[in-house]
Amino acid sequence: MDTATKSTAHALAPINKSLTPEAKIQLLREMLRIRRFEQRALNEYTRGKMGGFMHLYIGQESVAVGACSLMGDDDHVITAYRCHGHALAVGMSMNECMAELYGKATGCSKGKGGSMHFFAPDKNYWGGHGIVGGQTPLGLGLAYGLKYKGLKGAAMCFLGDGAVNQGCFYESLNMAALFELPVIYIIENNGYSMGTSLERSSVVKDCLAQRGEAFCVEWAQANGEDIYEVRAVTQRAIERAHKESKPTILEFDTYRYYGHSVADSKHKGGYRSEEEIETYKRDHDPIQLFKKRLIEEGVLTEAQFEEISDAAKAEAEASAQFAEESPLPSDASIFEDVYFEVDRQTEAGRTGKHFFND
Amino acid sequence: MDTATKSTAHALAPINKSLTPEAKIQLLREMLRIRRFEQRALNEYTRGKMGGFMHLYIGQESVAVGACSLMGDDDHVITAYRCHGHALAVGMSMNECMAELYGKATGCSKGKGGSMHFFAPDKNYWGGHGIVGGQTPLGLGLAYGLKYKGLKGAAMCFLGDGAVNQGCFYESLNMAALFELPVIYIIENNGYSMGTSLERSSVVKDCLAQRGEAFCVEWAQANGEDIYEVRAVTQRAIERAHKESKPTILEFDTYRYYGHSVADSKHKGGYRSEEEIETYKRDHDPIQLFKKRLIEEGVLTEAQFEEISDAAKAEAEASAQFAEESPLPSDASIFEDVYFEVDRQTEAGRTGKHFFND
Amino acid sequence: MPLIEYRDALNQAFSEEIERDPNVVLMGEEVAQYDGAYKVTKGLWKKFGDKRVVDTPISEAAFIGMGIGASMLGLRPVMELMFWSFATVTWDQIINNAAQIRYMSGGLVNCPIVIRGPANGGTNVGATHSHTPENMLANIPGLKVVSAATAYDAKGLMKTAIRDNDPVMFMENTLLYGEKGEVPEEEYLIPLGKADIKREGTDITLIAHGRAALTALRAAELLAAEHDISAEVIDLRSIRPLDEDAILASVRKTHRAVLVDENKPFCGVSAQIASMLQEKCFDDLDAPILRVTALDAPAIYSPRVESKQLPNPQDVIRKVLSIC
Amino acid sequence: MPLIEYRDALNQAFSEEIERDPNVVLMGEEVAQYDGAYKVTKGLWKKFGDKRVVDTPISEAAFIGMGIGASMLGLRPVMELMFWSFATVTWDQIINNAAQIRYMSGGLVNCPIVIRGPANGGTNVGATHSHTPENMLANIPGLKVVSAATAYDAKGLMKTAIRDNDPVMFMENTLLYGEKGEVPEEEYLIPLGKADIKREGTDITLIAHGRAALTALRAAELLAAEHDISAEVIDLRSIRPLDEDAILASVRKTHRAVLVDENKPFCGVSAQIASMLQEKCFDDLDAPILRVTALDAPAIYSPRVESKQLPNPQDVIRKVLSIC
Ligand SMILES: Cc1ncc(C[n+]2csc(CCOP(=O)(O)OP(=O)(O)O)c2C)c(N)n1
Ligand SMILES: Cc1ncc(C[n+]2csc(CCOP(=O)(O)OP(=O)(O)O)c2C)c(N)n1
Ligand SMILES: [Mg+2]
Ligand SMILES: [Mg+2]
Repeated sequence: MDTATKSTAHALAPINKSLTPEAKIQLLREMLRIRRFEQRALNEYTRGKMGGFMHLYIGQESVAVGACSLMGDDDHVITAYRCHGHALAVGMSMNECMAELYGKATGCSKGKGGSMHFFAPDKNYWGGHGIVGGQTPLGLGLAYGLKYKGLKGAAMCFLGDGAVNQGCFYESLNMAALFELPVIYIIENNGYSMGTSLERSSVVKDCLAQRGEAFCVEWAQANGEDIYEVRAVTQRAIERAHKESKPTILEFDTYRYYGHSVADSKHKGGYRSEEEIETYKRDHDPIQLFKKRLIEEGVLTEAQFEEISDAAKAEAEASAQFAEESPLPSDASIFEDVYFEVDRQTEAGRTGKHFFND
Repeated sequence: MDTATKSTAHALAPINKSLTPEAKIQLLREMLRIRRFEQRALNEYTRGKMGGFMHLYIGQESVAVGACSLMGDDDHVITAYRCHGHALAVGMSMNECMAELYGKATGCSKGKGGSMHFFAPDKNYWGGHGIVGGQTPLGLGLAYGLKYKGLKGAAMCFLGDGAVNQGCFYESLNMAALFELPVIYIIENNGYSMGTSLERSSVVKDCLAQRGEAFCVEWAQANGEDIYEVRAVTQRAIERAHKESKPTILEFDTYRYYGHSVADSKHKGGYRSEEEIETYKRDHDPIQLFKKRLIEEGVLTEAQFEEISDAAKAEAEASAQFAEESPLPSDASIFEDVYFEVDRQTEAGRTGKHFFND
Repeated sequence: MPLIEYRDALNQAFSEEIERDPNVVLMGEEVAQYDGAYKVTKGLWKKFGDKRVVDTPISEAAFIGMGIGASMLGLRPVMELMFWSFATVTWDQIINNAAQIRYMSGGLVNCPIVIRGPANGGTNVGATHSHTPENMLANIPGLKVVSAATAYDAKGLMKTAIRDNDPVMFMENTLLYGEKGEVPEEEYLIPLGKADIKREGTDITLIAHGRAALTALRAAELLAAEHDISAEVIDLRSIRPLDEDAILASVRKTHRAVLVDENKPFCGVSAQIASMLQEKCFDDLDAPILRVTALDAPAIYSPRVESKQLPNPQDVIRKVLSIC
Repeated sequence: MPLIEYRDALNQAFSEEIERDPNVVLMGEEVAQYDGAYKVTKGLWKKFGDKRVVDTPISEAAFIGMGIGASMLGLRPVMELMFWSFATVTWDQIINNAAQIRYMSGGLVNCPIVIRGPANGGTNVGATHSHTPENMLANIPGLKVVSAATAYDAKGLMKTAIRDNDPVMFMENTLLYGEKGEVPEEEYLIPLGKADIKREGTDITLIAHGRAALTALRAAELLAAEHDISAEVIDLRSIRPLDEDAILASVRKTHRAVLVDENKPFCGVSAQIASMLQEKCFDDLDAPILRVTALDAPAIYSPRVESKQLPNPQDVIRKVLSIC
C-alpha cells in the first residue's frame, strides 16, 4: 500500500469513521493545546521562571493525543520524562501543569515533580518518569493490577527509541507475554536519543517494535504523524488487551522539533541537519496534516482553526498567569508526601522517627 | 535432516574430522574427569566437608568440553555459578578446584570464592559468577578488550536457560551487534531454572537463541549431548568472531542429572519426573554417547574406557586428599585480595585507611 | 504458646494476610510450585492457587517493578527476592520508583508493597550472595526498613508491613529460618518504629537488629553470668522508622553502649546510631560508643573462616569489657 | 597558574591520560560526538577518535559491565554515568562485579576501572536525578570512592584514579562543572587517601567532601569574620580510602567538629565519620559532633525550595555556634 492509500484506509477504520465532527475537532484542539502550552512553557523557561530540564513534545502531539483519545475507564497511561503531551492528552489542566513547571504548590505534583513528573491517578495517568526505561516494569504492573482485579483495561506505556536499550524492557516483554498481560508498549521513535541517532544506538532488522517477536509479542509499526493512523493502530492493540489480555508493542515514527531538552544546543546542525528539521516541520507536522485533512473533509475551516489555536494560546497564557500567581510550596512541605502514613498521621505514621535531620 | 544424519554430518565437520584418535580420547577423558570430579565432590559435600551451594554440571559435560576444546590463545571463557565443568575443561587442575570447594588456601581462589567462583585468568578463564546473567556484560567486555587490543579472539560467555530473562543480556546483545564484538553467548538449555521449567519462565517462538534475531545477532540451536555437534557449531561461531568480529548466540539442549543444587529435594518427582531423568541418563548421556561412538569408530575399547574412567576417579580421589590436607586460609587473609594496591603494598595501598573495623 | 520456626511464622503471616485482604499477592522466583527456595512460602500455592501465589521468571527488575506498578493500583504485592543480594539488579525500581513516586507525584500515589527476603552473610555462599543492604535502603527517605530477629517478631512485623501503606523492605535471615520461637495462636501485630527491649539491664546498652540482636542477647547472658555486668539489649526491629526514644532512654540510663551490627562498618546502620547517640547523649556517656560489625571485607567462602566475619558474643563481650 | 573550569580540569586529566596510556578508553552516553551532556569530554572524540572515546547506547548495566570485563583484560576504561543517579540500573555490575571479583578470585583478577559522573542535588532535576550514592559505594570493601571539590582536585584526583589498579568511583558535581580554579600547567597527581586541609584553624574542625567542602570553607570565612571563630576545614577528597589520621589530628587539636555532607543523613558519610570520631577522640571532644546534611526528603523540584535542601553556610554556622 502506498502512503496515501494507507492513510485513507486508516481514516476509514471504524474507530475513526465513527468520529463525529466535534470529536475530530477535539482531537485537533488537544494537539494544539499541547503545542501552545509548550510554546508558552518554553518562553517562560527561557525567562528563568523554571528550573531543571525541559523536554518538549512539540512535533509528536498526534501520538499522545491519538492514543489517549481511545482511553476508556479502565485504560491507563504511563510515560517517560517527555510527559507534557500525555498529561494534557489524558485531560489534565494547563493550570496544574504550568504551575508544576513553575515549581508551585498548585502544580499537579505540588511543585515536587517538575517537568518530568506529571501525575494524575484520577485520570489513570501514572507519570512522568525520569529514569530511561524505568517506567516499563511499572506499566507491566498496571496491566497486572487490571487483570488481577478482573477489569477489561489496557496499560499504555510510552517509551522512546533510546529507552528500548534498557534491559528491564525485555524482561517486561517476556513477562507480559508469559503472564498474558494487557500492556501496550508504545515506542515513540523520534529518531534520536539525545544526540544519538537510532542507528548509532540500536541494531534493528526492520524496526524496533519487531524486537517483540523474540518474546512472541505482537507488534506494529506506523506513521505517528497521522493521528488517524495512530488511533487505528492503537485501537487494535487496545482490543487485543481488552479481549485477549495480551500485550502489544507499537512503534510510531515521529519527530521532535526542539532539542532533546532546552539545553541541547547541538540539535540544529549538530547531530541532525537544519534541513531535516525543516522538512519535518513542513511536510510532516501532525497538526498541519490533520488540519489539512479536516478542511478537506469539510469538518473544519481556516477560521475555526485560528480560533481553536488562539483559544489554546489564551489558555496557555492564563495558565502562566495562574502559575505566576500561585504560592511556592512551603518549606515544611519538603517533608510531606514522603510517607503516606506520616501524611495521614495514622498510628503507623506517628510511631518512630521517620526523618533524621536531627 | 534426521538426527542420525545430522549427527554424522557434525562428525564429518572439518573440526571433528581432523581430530586424531588421541584428541578424541582426550575429549572423552575431559568429560570423564568432570564427572568423576563432581561425583567425588558431591560425596565430600554430603560428608560435610564443604559449605554453601553445590551446583553439579553432571549431564552437561559435552558442552563445556566441546566448546573449550576449541580455544586458541586468544579465546576466553566466562560462565555462571555452575562452573566446575568449564574450569576443568579449560585446563584447571582438580587439586585447585577441589581445594576451593573445601575452602582451603590452596584452592584456585584461595578458598574465597567457593563452588560458584572458580577463576584461572592464566587459562583465559574468568569465572564462575553467582548473580544470574551478571556475567553477560563481562563477557561482552572480554570481547571488547580483545578487539581493542587487535587480537583475533572470541569471548565465550555461558549462561543458563533461566538467565536469558535478565535484562542485561539483551542490552549486551544490542551492544555486541552494534559494536561488532566477538562474543559468543552459549545458552546451556537444561530445561530448568531451579524448579521452573523453560515454558514456565520464558516465551519462545522456536528456541531461546532465536531471540538474537531481535538484535541481528546470528544464532544456532543444537543438540548439546553430542560433543561433535557442540564443536562443529561452536567452531562456526568462533570463526565468525575471529574473521568478522561478530557475535553469535548458541543454544545447546542439555540436561542436568542432579538437582539445581544439592539442596534441591524436588528435582526428582517434583518439578520433573523420575522417568524424565532416567530417559536422559539412559539415552542422552553425553559420555555414554561419545564412548559408543568412539568404539564404533574403532578409536576406543571398553577396557580403555574403564582405564580412563578409573584414572579420572583416582585423580578426583587424590584431589580430595590434597584438599583435605591443605591448610585453611588464615584469618589475616580475610583482608587480602580486596584491593590490588593494598595487596602489593604500593604507595597507593599504603595511603589512607582502607578497612574500617577499628 | 506453640514453638514454631521463623520461616513458619512468616508463612502464617502470609497465609493470614492473604485470607484477610483480597489484594495481597505473593510473588517471586520459586515461591509457588517450589514452595520457595527456603520453604518460607511452603504450601501457600497449594492453598491459595495461581492468583495469590505467583512464580516469576528470573527478572527481578521487571517483577519488582511490576509489583510496584500493581501496588499503585491498590494491590498489596509481597515480593520475594530469593536473596536481598539480588536487589542489586532491581535497585533502580526500588530506589527510584518505590521510594520516590509518592514524592514526585506530590502525594497522589502510594506504593503499599513489601519486598522481602533474606539479607545475611554466614552461609558460605560467597560475596555476591551475602549482602546486607538495610543501611543503604534506610538511607532513602520514602522507604521503610524492617529486620526481624525471632519467629514472633517475624510474624508480627510482617503482618504490619503488609498492611502498611508505604513500601516496606523486610530483611529476613537464612540462618534464622530454622530457629524456633514462641508464637501465639491469636492474631497480633507489631508496630514499625517500636524497638523491643529484649533484655533489661543497667550497666550498658547493646543495640542491634536482626540476627545480631541474638548475638547481643547471648553476650548479655554471658556478661551477667561471667562478669556481673547487666546489659540491656535493644532490638531495633524497625530501622526506618527508628525508635530513637527507646535507644536514648536506655543509654541515658546505662551511660554506655555497644552496637552490634552484621552490616559492614563503613556507613552501616550502627554508624548512624552511634552518630546520633553521641550527639544526643553526649553528656550522658561515660565511654565512647563502640561498634561490633561484620569484618570489613567481602564475604569469604571458606566455611571455617566466614563464621569469623560476623559479630559473635565474644567480640561483643570484649568491647563491653573495654569500656565497663 | 591558569584559572580553568572544573570540567576543563577533568578534560585535561582525560586528555593527558589517554595520551600517556594506550589502554585508557573513555566511554558513556553522549561522551564522544556530543562532547558529553555536561561537556566534560568536549573535543576529546575529535582529538582521539572512535577508538579512545566511545558513545554507548542507554544501557548502563551492559556498558558498565563491559567496561569491567575489559578492565580484567588490562584496559583502563573511564566510564561516564551521565548522572551517578543512573548507577541504580547498573548497581549489580558495580557492587557484585567490579567490587567482588578480585576477592572471589583470590586476587587473580583486578579491575582498573574508573566510573565517574556527577552526584549531586541542587539543580531541580527531581528526586530520581539527585542521588549522592558515595556512602553506599564506600560501604562496599573493594571499591574506592573519590569526591572532588575544586578544579585542581578534580584533575589531580582523576589522573590518580585512572592509574589506580582498583575500581574507583569518582563523584563530580554539576553545580561545580562551571566553577573556575587554579590548575598548574605542569603535571601533578593527588593521592587517594589523603585529605586536604583547605583551611587551617584552631577552634573547630569542619569536615566535608565534594561541594560541601566549599560550603564549609565559606562558613569558615564567615565564622572568622563575624564570630571570631577559627575553623579548620578538612576536605576528605577520598572517602575510601579515608585519611583518618588527618581527621583525628585536627579534632584532637580543635576538640570540636561539625560535619558538612550533601548525603542524606541516615547512614551518610558523615554518620561514619562522627561515629569514628566519638570512638577515637572521646576524651578530646568538648562538645558533641554535629552534622549538617541534606534535608532528609527526596529532592524536591521546586527551584526556590530545593536550594534549601542542601547544606548552606548559615546552617553550618548555626551548628558551630551551638557548640562553640
Ligand atoms: C537510565 C538513564 N540513563 C540515561 C538517562 C539520561 N537520558 C535522559 S533522556 C535520554 C535519551 C532518551 O531518548 P529516547 O528514549 O529516544 O526518548 P526521547 O528523549 O527521544 O523522547 C537520556 C540518555 C536517564 N534519564 N536514565
Ligand atoms: C539475579 C539472580 N536471581 C536469582 C538467583 C538465584 N538463582 C541461582 S541459579 C537460578 C536458576 C538459574 O537457572 P539457569 O539460568 O537455567 O541455569 P542452570 O541452573 O540451569 O544452570 C536462580 C534463580 C541469582 N543467583 N541471581
Ligand atoms: Mg527518541
Ligand atoms: Mg537451566
